[in-house]
Parts: sequence; C-alpha cells; structure tokens
Amino acid sequence: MAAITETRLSITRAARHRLFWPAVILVILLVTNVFFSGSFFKVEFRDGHLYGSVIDILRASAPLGLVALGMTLVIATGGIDLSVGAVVAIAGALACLRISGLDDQNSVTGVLLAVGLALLLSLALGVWNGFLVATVGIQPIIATLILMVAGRGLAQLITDGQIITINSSPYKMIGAGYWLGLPLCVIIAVGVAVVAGLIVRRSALGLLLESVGGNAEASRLAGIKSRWLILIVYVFAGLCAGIAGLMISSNVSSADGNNAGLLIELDAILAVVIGGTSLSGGRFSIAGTILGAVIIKTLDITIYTVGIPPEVTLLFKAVVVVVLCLAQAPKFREKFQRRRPSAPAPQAPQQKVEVTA
Amino acid sequence: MSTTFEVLQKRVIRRPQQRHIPVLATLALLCVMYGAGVVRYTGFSDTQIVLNVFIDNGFLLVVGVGMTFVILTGGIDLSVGAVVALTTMIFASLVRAGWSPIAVLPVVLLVGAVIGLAMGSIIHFFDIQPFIATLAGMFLARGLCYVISTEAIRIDNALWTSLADYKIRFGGFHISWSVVIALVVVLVGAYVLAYTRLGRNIYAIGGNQQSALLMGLPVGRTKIAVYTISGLCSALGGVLLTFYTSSGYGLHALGMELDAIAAVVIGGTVLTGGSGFLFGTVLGVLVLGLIQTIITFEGTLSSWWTKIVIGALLFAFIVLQRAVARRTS
Amino acid sequence: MGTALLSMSGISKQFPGVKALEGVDFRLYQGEIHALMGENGAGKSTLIKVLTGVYDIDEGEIALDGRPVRFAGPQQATEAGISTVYQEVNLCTNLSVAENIFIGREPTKFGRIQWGVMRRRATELLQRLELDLDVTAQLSTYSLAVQQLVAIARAIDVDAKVLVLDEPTSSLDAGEVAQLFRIMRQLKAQGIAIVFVSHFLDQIYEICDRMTILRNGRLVGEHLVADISQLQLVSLMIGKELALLERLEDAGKRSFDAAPAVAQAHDLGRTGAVEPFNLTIHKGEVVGLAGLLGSGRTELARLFFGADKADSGRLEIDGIPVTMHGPRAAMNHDIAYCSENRKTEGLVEELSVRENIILALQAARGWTRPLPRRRQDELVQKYIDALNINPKDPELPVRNLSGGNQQKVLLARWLITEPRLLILDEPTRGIDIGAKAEIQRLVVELSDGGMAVLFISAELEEVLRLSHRIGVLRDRRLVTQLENTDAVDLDRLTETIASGT
Amino acid sequence: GGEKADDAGSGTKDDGKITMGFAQVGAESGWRTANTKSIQEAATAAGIELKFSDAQQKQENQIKAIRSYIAQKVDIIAFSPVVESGWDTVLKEAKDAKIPVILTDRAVDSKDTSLYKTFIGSDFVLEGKKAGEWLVKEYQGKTDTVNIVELQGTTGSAPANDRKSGFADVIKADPKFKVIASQTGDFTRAKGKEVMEAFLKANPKIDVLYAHNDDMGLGAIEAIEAAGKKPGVDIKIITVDAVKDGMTALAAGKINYIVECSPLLGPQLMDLAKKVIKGETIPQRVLTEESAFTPEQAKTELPNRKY
Ligand SMILES: Nc1ncnc2c1ncn2[C@@H]1O[C@H](COP(=O)(O)OP(=O)(O)OP(=O)(O)O)[C@@H](O)[C@H]1O
Ligand SMILES: Nc1ncnc2c1ncn2[C@@H]1O[C@H](COP(=O)(O)OP(=O)(O)OP(=O)(O)O)[C@@H](O)[C@H]1O
Ligand SMILES: [Mg+2]
Ligand SMILES: [Mg+2]
Repeated sequence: MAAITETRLSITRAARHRLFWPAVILVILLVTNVFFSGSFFKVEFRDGHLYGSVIDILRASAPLGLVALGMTLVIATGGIDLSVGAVVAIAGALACLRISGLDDQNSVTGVLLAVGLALLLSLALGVWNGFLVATVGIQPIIATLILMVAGRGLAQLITDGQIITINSSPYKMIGAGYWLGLPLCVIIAVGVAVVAGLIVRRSALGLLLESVGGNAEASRLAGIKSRWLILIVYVFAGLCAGIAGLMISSNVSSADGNNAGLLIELDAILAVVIGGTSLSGGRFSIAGTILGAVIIKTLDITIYTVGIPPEVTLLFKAVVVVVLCLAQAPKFREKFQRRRPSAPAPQAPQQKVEVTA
Repeated sequence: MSTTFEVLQKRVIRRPQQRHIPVLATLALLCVMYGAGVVRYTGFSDTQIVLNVFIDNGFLLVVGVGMTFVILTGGIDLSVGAVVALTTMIFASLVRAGWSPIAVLPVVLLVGAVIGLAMGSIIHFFDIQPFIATLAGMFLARGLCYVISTEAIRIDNALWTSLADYKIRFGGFHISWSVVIALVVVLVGAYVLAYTRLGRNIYAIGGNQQSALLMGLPVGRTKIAVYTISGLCSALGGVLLTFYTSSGYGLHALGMELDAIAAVVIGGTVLTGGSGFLFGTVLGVLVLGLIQTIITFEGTLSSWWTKIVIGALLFAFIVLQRAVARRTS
Repeated sequence: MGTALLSMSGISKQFPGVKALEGVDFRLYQGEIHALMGENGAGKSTLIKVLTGVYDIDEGEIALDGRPVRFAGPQQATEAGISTVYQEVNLCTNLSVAENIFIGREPTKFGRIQWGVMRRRATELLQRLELDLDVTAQLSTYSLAVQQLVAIARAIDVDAKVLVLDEPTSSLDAGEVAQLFRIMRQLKAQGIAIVFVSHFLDQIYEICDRMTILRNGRLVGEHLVADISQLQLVSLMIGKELALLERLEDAGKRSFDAAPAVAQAHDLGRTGAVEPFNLTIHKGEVVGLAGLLGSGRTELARLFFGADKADSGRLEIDGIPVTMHGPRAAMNHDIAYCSENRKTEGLVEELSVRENIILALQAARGWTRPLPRRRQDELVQKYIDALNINPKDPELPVRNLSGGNQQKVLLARWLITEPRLLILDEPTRGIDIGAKAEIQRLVVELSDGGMAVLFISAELEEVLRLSHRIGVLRDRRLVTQLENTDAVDLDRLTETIASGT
Repeated sequence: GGEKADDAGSGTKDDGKITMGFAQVGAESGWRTANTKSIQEAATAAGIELKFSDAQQKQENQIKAIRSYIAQKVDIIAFSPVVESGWDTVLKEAKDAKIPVILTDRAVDSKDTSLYKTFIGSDFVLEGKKAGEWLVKEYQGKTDTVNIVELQGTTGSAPANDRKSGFADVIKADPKFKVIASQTGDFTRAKGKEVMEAFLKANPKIDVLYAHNDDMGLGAIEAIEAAGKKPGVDIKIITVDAVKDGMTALAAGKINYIVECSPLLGPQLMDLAKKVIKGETIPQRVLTEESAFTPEQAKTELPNRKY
C-alpha cells in the first residue's frame, strides 16, 4: 500500500511538471508509428552512421528547433519575429550562390567563406529587425512583416528565381552529414541550444529578458536598458534562422528562394507555445521549445508513416494541436479531474495535493 | 471648477486627442501616398482607381473588422483565411448540389460563427492561448475544404452571377455590392465598438483582462463573442469573395490572416489590445490595397522586385507613421 | 442584533503551499462599518476575493440575507449587491475616467450608450468626492491616488447592499480620506453594510463599528471597536507587543548646511509636470515632500531619477552637472527610486521574489556579470528577514504575495543597491503597522549612515516624523521648504499645504 | 485622368506598339520563373510592351491585376489562372472593354468560351497519363505487384489534381499496380526528401516513385541514396517537368522517365497575340510543344536546356 502511494505520488509530482503532458503526447505519437511501421524504433548503423526513423525525426527537427530557439527569446521579450522564414531562404540562397561560383565547389575554405558570409547577412537582417523594434519602436509583428515580405523577394533576387543546385560535399555536411555517426545538423542544433541555454541561464540575460517581457515599464525603472536586449534577441533569432537556412539548403544541396523556410515561422511559434512559453512574453523555456519542435516534426513524420491522405492531413493536425493544448492547460485538467473522484471521498484528492506540495 | 459645458468646450477646441493621433497620421500618409501615385502614373487620378481599391478589398475589409474586434481584446485570430476558404467551398458545393444561394447564405454564416464560437469557447474555458487555438481552427477549416474537394468548384447560378456582376453606377463610376456590404459592416462594427456595452467591454478586456474581471464585466462572454464575430465576419468575407471569384476553392484566401492582421495593426490598433479604431483598419486595408495598385501600375517589376517594393513601401509608410505620431505627441 | 446580512462560516482557502484561510467566520450586519484587520498576508484580501467569487472556496458556507450563495465570479457578486474595491487598483487605464466609473452599467437607451449622460453623471459623482477631473481623459493620465478615488466612485454609485473597500485609503491624503468617510457615513445611514480594510488604526477607530481580526489565515476575534484599545488590537494582530513607535519621535532635527550636497536641482522642471524648482538634498538628510493629491510630488521625484526627462534647468550630483538620460544613468550615480505604483511600475509579477529583489542590482551590473547565486540568496534572505516578508520562500512568484508583502519586496529591491540618494514614493503604502515602523526605523538608520533620502508619503505624520526638511508642493510648484524644527507641527504643515505659504 | 506624354504607363498610344498585360501566378518554382523569363524575352523580341504583375499565388491578386490592366486600357491581356474557376466576372469586364484575353498554362472552366480568344498551355491530365503509360509499358508481361509511391504537388493545386488523376486513370486498368503511399511534397525538394525518407522506412518494398515534379523527385533521390538504394535501379522514378536539374539526373540514370511540361511558351504567346490583334482567326486551344524523355534522349537534349 505504501509503495503504491509512493509511486502514485512520484507520478503526480512528475505530472505537475510543465512539460509532462507535451512529453506524453510525443510518446503517444511515437508509439502510434509502430503500429504502421514495425521497425519504427529500429536504429541501425549504416554507412558509418546511425540510420532510422528516429534519426530522421531528429534531423528534421534540427532546423525547426533552431528557428524556434531564436523565436523563444524574441517571444520572451514580448515580441515576435515573422521574418525567420525569409532569413532561412536568404541565408541558403547566398551560401549556395557563392558556392556555385567557386571553381572547386569542394574547397573547404570556399565553403566556409560562403557560410560565414551567409551568417553575417543573417546577423545583419537580425540587426535590422531589432533596430525597427527597439529603436524606431514599431510593433514587432509589423516590423518583421516588412522583412518577411521583402526578404523573400531578396532571396529570389539572389537566386534569380531559380533553384541553385550545387555539388559540394563540405557544404552537404551541414545538413545531411554525420559526425561520429551522429547527424551533424542535430549536433549543431543541440550545440547552439546548449550554448544559448548556458549563456541565458548562467548570465543574467535570461532574467533580464523575462523581466522586460513581463513588465517593460517596471524593467525600465529598475534600470534595465531594454533596447540592447531587444536588439540582441532579434540578432540571435536572425542568426538561428540563418544557420537553419544553411541546414535546409544543404540537406537538398540546393537553394530554393521561393520555398525554403516557407511558413516555418508558424511552426516555430507553435513549437514555442507548445513548449510552455506564453506569447505575451515573460517566462520562457528553451527545453520546452526544443520538445515542441520535436513534437511538430514527429507529427509530420507520423502523418507520412501512417499514410494519412493529404486531404485530411490538416484535420488530423487540428485534432492533435487541440489535444496537445488541452492536455497542457491546467484549467482543462482541473475540470477533468474534479469530475473523476468517486462521490464518497471528495476530500481525498485535495489532501493528496497538500502532501506533494 | 469647470462645468460640464466647459469640459465639452475643451473637448471640441482642443487639439486632436492623443489616441487619435496614430489614425490621423495614417490618414495623412495615405493621402500623401495617393498623391505620389497620381503624380507618378497616368490614369491614377481616375476616381475609379480608388473605388477599385474598395471593390478589390471588400472581403478583406470585412475580415479586418472581425480581426479588429479580436485584436482589441488582446487576442489574435489566425483562422480567418481558412474560414473564408471554407465558406466559399461550402457555398459552391451546396449551390452545385442545387441549393439556392439565398438558402446557402445563412448556412455558411452559421458555420463561420460556430467555428468562431468553438475557438472562443476553448480559449475562454480552458485558458488556451488564442494563437494556438485559432491555429487549430485554421487547420480544421482548411482541412474541411479539402475534404469537400481538392478541386475548385465553380458557382454556376444565375442569381449569384447577376449579383456579382451588378455594378452600382453613379456619375460615371461604379462600385459593387461587396463594397456596400463591407461599408455597412464597418459602420455596424464601429457602432458596436463605440456605442454598445459589448464594444466597451472589448476595450476594457484589452486594457486589462484581470481588472475587467474584477470590475464584474462578462469577460468570458465577451471573449467568446469576439471570436464568434470574427468567424461571422470571415464567413461574410467568404461570401463576398464568392462575388469576386465565383468559385469555391480550398486554396482561396491563403495567408489572408496576415493581411488582415497587418491592416489592423497598420491602422494603429495595438496588438496587445485595448486601443485602436475600426476606422484605422479601413485605412490599413486601403494602405495595403494602394500599395498593390501602385505595384500593378508600375507594371514592370519582376516577381521578386514586387515583393521587395511592397516591403519597402510598407517600411516607408510605417516609419513615417511612427515619426509623425511621435512628433505630434 | 438580529441576523447577519452576510455571514461566512468555516471558510478555508488553500493556495499551492500556503493555507491562506482556515476555518474563518465572518459576520456583517446591515448598516455597520466593519473593519477587517490583520497583518500583511493575514488573509484579508483573500477573504474578500473568496466572497466575491474571484477564488473558489475549498470549504465553508456563505449566506447573504440568510440564503446560501456562492458566486462564480465578481459579475454575479455585483449583481447580488456586493460592490467591491479591490486592493490593487483594478481599473482599465486605457479607458476614460467616466467609462471606468460606469463600464458594465452604462446608461443606455435602446442599447445605445448615452455618452453625454454618462459624462455628466461621472462628473457629478466625482464631485461628491470633491474631485474635479476631465472625465473624458484617459485614466492612465492620472496618478494612482486619483485612480483609487475613481475606483471608489465606481463602487459607491451602485445600488449595493454590501460595499467592500480593501485598503481604499492607502495613497489618499487626509482631505480625501475625510471625503471618503463622509460618504461612507451617508451610505451607512442608508443601511448599507461596509467592509473596510486599512492599516491606519486611527482611521479604523474613527469610522468603524466592529472589527474582525485575522492572523495567519485564522480568525483571532470579533470585537466592537469601542471595546478594544489600539495597543490591544495591535497585539491581537501580530501576536506580540510593539513599542517601537515612540523611539523615532525625535529623529533628526539637525542642520545639514555643512554636509555635502548629494543632489542639487537648479530650476529643474518639466512642462506639464512640475514647474522649475530648486532643491538640495544633503548627505544623510531626509527631505520629505508634502502636498495635496496631484500636487506633483511624484513628478518632482521622477526628475531626480531621470524616469522622465527634465526640459529645463539642470541637475548637479556631488556638485557636478549631469544630464539624466534615464534610470540607468541615475543608478550609475547611486540614485534609487522606489515607485508608488508597484503593480505597473514596480514588480514583474511572474518573476519570483528573489528575482524581483535582485533585479535593479543585476541591471546595474549588466547582464554579463550575473550576481552569484549564493550572494543572491544571502542578500534576499537578509531582506526577507529584515522586512519580515511573508511567506519566506524566495522562489514564490511575487504575484502570489499579499499587497503589503509585495511592497516590501519592491523596497528590498532598492535597498540592496545601497544607493546614496534613495527616493521613496509612498514606500509604506499598504504596509501593516509593524512593518511600517520597521521601515521608518530603517530610513532613520540609513540616513544616520549617510544616505540621502527623498521621502514622499500621503501620511503627513510620517513625513513629519522622518524628515529633516520638508518641501511643500502645490499645483505642481515647490512653494516652500520648511526646516523640520519644533515650530513645525501637523497643523502648521497642513496649513502651509493649503495656503501655499 | 490627366494623361502625361512622358509617362510609360499608358497603353493607348497610337504608335502602333502593342501593350500586353500579363498576370503571372507568382514565382513559386523554377519552372514558373522560366515561364516568366520566356514571356518577357519573347515580348522584347516581338516588340510588344509587356506589363507584368505577380499575383503571389492568389487569385484575388490576379483578378485585381486584370482589373488594373482593363483600367489602364492595354491592348491585350494574357494570364495563367491560379485556379480554373471564378473568372467569368472579370473576363466579362475585359470583353466589355473590348480587350482580348489569352489564357496560358492553365484553362478556365468558364462555359462561355467567347470570354477568351485562346488557351495555350499543357494538359496536366495528359502528363499524368503519359507517366502512367510509360509505367504500364515498362512492366508489360510481368505479373508481380508493382508497389508505387506517389509524391503529390501542393494539395488542391490543379497540376497536383490532374497529374494524380491522369496517372491513376491509366494504371487502374491493371491490378498489379498498387499505389501504396501517396503524400504531398508541396512541389519542393526539401519536402520531397522528408516524405520519401518516411516512405522508405514505412514501406520495405518500393518499386516505383511517381513525383508530380522534378524537384520532389530530386529530393527523393537524395533520400533513396541515403537509404543505401540506387535510384533508377532499385526504385524506378518517373517525374514531370524536365527542368535542367531533372534532365541531368535523368541522363545520369537516376530518373527513368520525365514527362515534359514546357514553360517556354513565350514565343507562341506573342505570335498569337499579334494574330489576335490583327483580327486573324486562331484555334481555341493551342498545345505547347512538348514531349517526354528517356535517359538516352536526355543526354542529347541536355545541352539545349536553358532552365
Ligand atoms: N494567488 C495566490 N496564490 C498563492 N498564494 C496567494 C495568492 N494570493 C494570496 N496568497 C497568499 O495568501 C496569503 C494571504 O494573502 P492576502 O492577500 O489575503 O493578505 P492580506 O491580508 O490582504 O495582506 P495585505 O495587508 O498585505 O494586503 C498570503 O500568504 C499570500 O502569500
Ligand atoms: N485633483 C486632481 N485633479 C486633476 N488632476 C489630478 C488631480 N490629482 C492628480 N492629478 C493628476 O495626477 C497626475 C500625477 O500627479 P503626481 O503623481 O505627480 O502627484 P503627487 O503629488 O505625487 O500625488 P499622489 O499623492 O497622487 O501621488 C498629474 O498629472 C495630475 O494631472
Ligand atoms: Mg490585502
Ligand atoms: Mg505620488
């Protein structure tokens, strides 16, 4: 009896965690796949690297996770960045344009130069957004809408509206390569997330961002110079989107100014929200965002594996999104749980809460 | 001590109120932009060009009205474009099945309102962020379109075609029914916002939801109402779009939510809610429409330059708007 | 006395980690003014919110007019005749003054709001409180005290059986309080029952008939005000004796002419806010600001901190002219400003107590130099103890603290920055007497230690008690400065404020 | 309106130069860009003044553009409809304004064929059929089931609908052909690769891939190679479009068959436009000149590919 209550308690404790329910949904999605593809969880070592559906999910999540990571910090300050998709396209386009102009597309220095240039441009675009929001004082959604529209045009201008195909094995490493048997893009994404997480939580940046997002005027009067902070987060979002752009274009060895990163801003915001960060700013969770990105990509891949026809894909997504946010909503669980306990002991659940608190 | 009369007098004589400045700045800039168009392009001064902006954006205006309601409460509605598409789709398929458009009309309006109601209820009762709830609504509505058909369905109905083609003529110019309907919607919306309890509750919630709750305002009801109104407006926008395109199609109104949000925000409404005017949204729609018109008049831009120029015009407009509003305040 | 108009029995309310109310009984009779007493965090506001349905009740019954009721939200409570002014001013500052008074029950004709009628009635209503405002102006253009009065105006206009006022007087000056009391007596005569919460004991003794005392969420007693002395009341509230107040009486009254000036304002001013003024604050000196509501005390203080930019005159720090670019620049000169409006200008509600306390210090260090966690914990613990912040858990979201405890958190934020000039705007707003004495003692200590303090309070006694010099403001002008000698007493000060000489 | 002599915006000048308003769908793919280029170049070559607008995949925008051309009184309007339905109103307006209209690339489903002069473009259903026919021929005489996976274009778009149905029409005659998975790849390489990766894991035996355009096929090839299989050998690949990258892969044997869908209809369009203006009679339907390629044909054709 005691042991049972003990496990019960630890389960309730885990269930309290903000990310418990999203994680449950992720597991359910993953398990669903097994019924349609028996070898879903099989991970083999093939051609010197890991190979399997789970690896696919991680690889597909890497760029989205990166974009969402940048978006998280922007949202923490109470902003939003719609231009990430355009930056994804621009970064990929510029890198591929440079590489396609190389005599030897396999030259590592040439590729590094191209990559550096693309990232530099992404940074600059981030500065542009940050400038409009922090200095000019335009509402973030409109400020970044400008680059969202014009940036896509810029990407197409760079590629001349064509798809630039390249054949560069160093460049291909970024999105489709492996290191120590692990997908390099996942390593990069995790690396950036870890570094960002460390910087944000080990320095005071995270606190100051949450403060600015939570109450801008109070933060100003507490001496926080929010202008710089806001600039930094947009620059970081630009950089993340740039890296993601390189991954996406490298994965298919081509730059598609029209389609690369199309609507990725929507998925990224969704990932942030699933991860438990409120769109109105304030508290944020990087781990939550990464989990959110993985859930979204798992959902996509589940749709392919299960063979859901394209016509009903969106309905399926709608259902999953609703279930996901209901599961996460304390208010929903409250209503659901209150109905459950059987009549004779209305006191009991209340008591339990007290014990675990 | 000032009497009521003096207070009133102060109000009339005083400079425009602080909260009107963004809208006035927008109006002024819109005029400047129009003037620039007239100077630069032949035929731009034709009054019909202005009327065309209304004709071409009637549906966006109606959708924008609903969006303004939502944004004023501090929410957002991403489902509008999809609901517009769904409306055209249901409309077209029912008409094809032999229904009279007059009978279909209440059905589609109801569908739109119900989708809005459902989203509003989820947002209120379970405290779900509007972004995610309406995103689910967007997936749902688009998904339903494809379930009905992946192909476009033409609306082949004499009554509807004649309504769609009908031109209300006056003094050599003409407008369409959709313009009339859109303007009526704007007026009704503006009236609701300014002169009804619902409208004032919307502003209150946008200002501070917690306070509104403690002041004993019906926060839940108002929030649900707002999304229902938005759904209804989207459905009506969809109906107007069937005037415009005479077809139902799952890919109609792709990305219209962004246009609508942009129009609302350009019109001076703050995304966090609580301040803004419907008239601003009208201006916002006109700004977007005018930019589009300028692009077509320019006529020589490649696809990418089109986007870049749209972005640049938007940029110029918004930065000037900021500057003007800052200067005057 | 017959049956109670409102009775609450066995009320319990549990928040995660805190039992805010435990088996509390409360009775309210028709035509009485009933004080709800207790320390900060005793559960007064929670009891009120439980009554009006803001929070669900865990246990207990409520009966109104003998019928059991349970409200799902403030809306139902209002409809049932319970009109409430909550502790934090809960109005919509984006709406006009008139609307804030009438929203939810606007005068309508065929569903159309009659704006003219509404404005007229709002003006009339405010005149009952002797307040003359432009009712069409946005509420945000008015100071917190005015907002508090607007909230009161809103509450007293309803046709209510029960009026609940949770610390309505926390930023009001004596005149405004008198107006409020006059109206409360009128309402009482009409048979309305009033619940009144305040930390000013004098006010309680002036207006209330009975009182209910809470301590740590439990009922301590229900008494007739006449039956119990102030000292008894205090010991009932805090559970121990208190004898601090006397000790402070003769603090100061020194001359500071020889002391170096920390901050000097020369014709400093801002159009529309304060007219150019000259004011010098010396090292170790406490300068009090006195004035009527809206006289410009807050605005004067903000200029020293750069919270607003001055558009005339100059400011000297240590005799060197500086341009105050903003709060951060002021902080670099070791100036701190504790705002009167803790909700919108002070706290970041979702952050924890610890994070709120270290915020200003951290901002001053910059984001690259985080305060080590151990040092944070030390500092925070020190001030939690010193100011008796309750509950003591520094990781609680500050939102979950009671109003008075939030105020202490804000104060702690600035104290840990160890400034040379500390600007305190209504620092004792909503703070219980125990903690208030503590804070006053702190101010004396700090100034003895050489800190310059600019002290603003609506409570003139407090200003008199603490200040070495008092600046008097009137209509946004610093009209005079009085050395706080024995010649200056409450009457003299009141007179100066009224006459301006 | 006040006309200005120095303005380039007017179509009603009596210098005999033809002004054409062209309302393009957008620039959603390399194919489309090639289409646009072809039209622009052909216009310059033919001495026709081209007013070009990009609708960014929105029918509303296209209608607006056409309205604007009518207002600007161009001599002839051409456009590639985003969708087939819903053009009657605006076409009637053009007709009332006596401006002839030519459709390119896609048809409209208007019953009143007098609303436009002619339609020049490919037949997407036919393309799907060609793909199916090649498949049927390839597996002639074999009895084993053929597992097919399909990468569809953007859900709801006309080429996706038609290429799917044309293909299905042909293969349904023989039960050995089984489409075991069909999913949209949004006409892009990235999505094509992502979907194919999942297909490969969920379906151990895939014989044939049918992709609605080259780009998705090219993305899928990467996925197939990553899975350790040989595209074109282990899995036969059929695609549509024949853009340069696709043809290169075809020549390399990674794709087995490409059905051409030519974007280069500029010269034909300008020819027709001139004829229409001169009042000559022209056929109601003009097919673009296009074929289909096998790897051998690709090798000879490749050097000539411009897009
Ligand atoms: N929303 C909440 N969540 C968690 N704890 C809360 C919440 N609101 C109040 N509390 C806790 O309940 C207790 C009672 O708070 P309450 O606000 O009722 O105090 P109070 O008597 O009004 O004090 P004050 O005089 O400072 O206003 C406090 O310990 C407080 O921390
Ligand atoms: N009685 C009043 N009539 C009109 N306006 C007022 C009145 N009281 C305050 N205000 C407005 O409130 C604003 C704030 O004034 P300020 O906060 O500087 O005053 P204060 O002396 O600090 O008063 P408080 O005691 O309310 O803090 C001023 O801009 C003023 O317009
Ligand atoms: Mg309280
Ligand atoms: Mg003040």
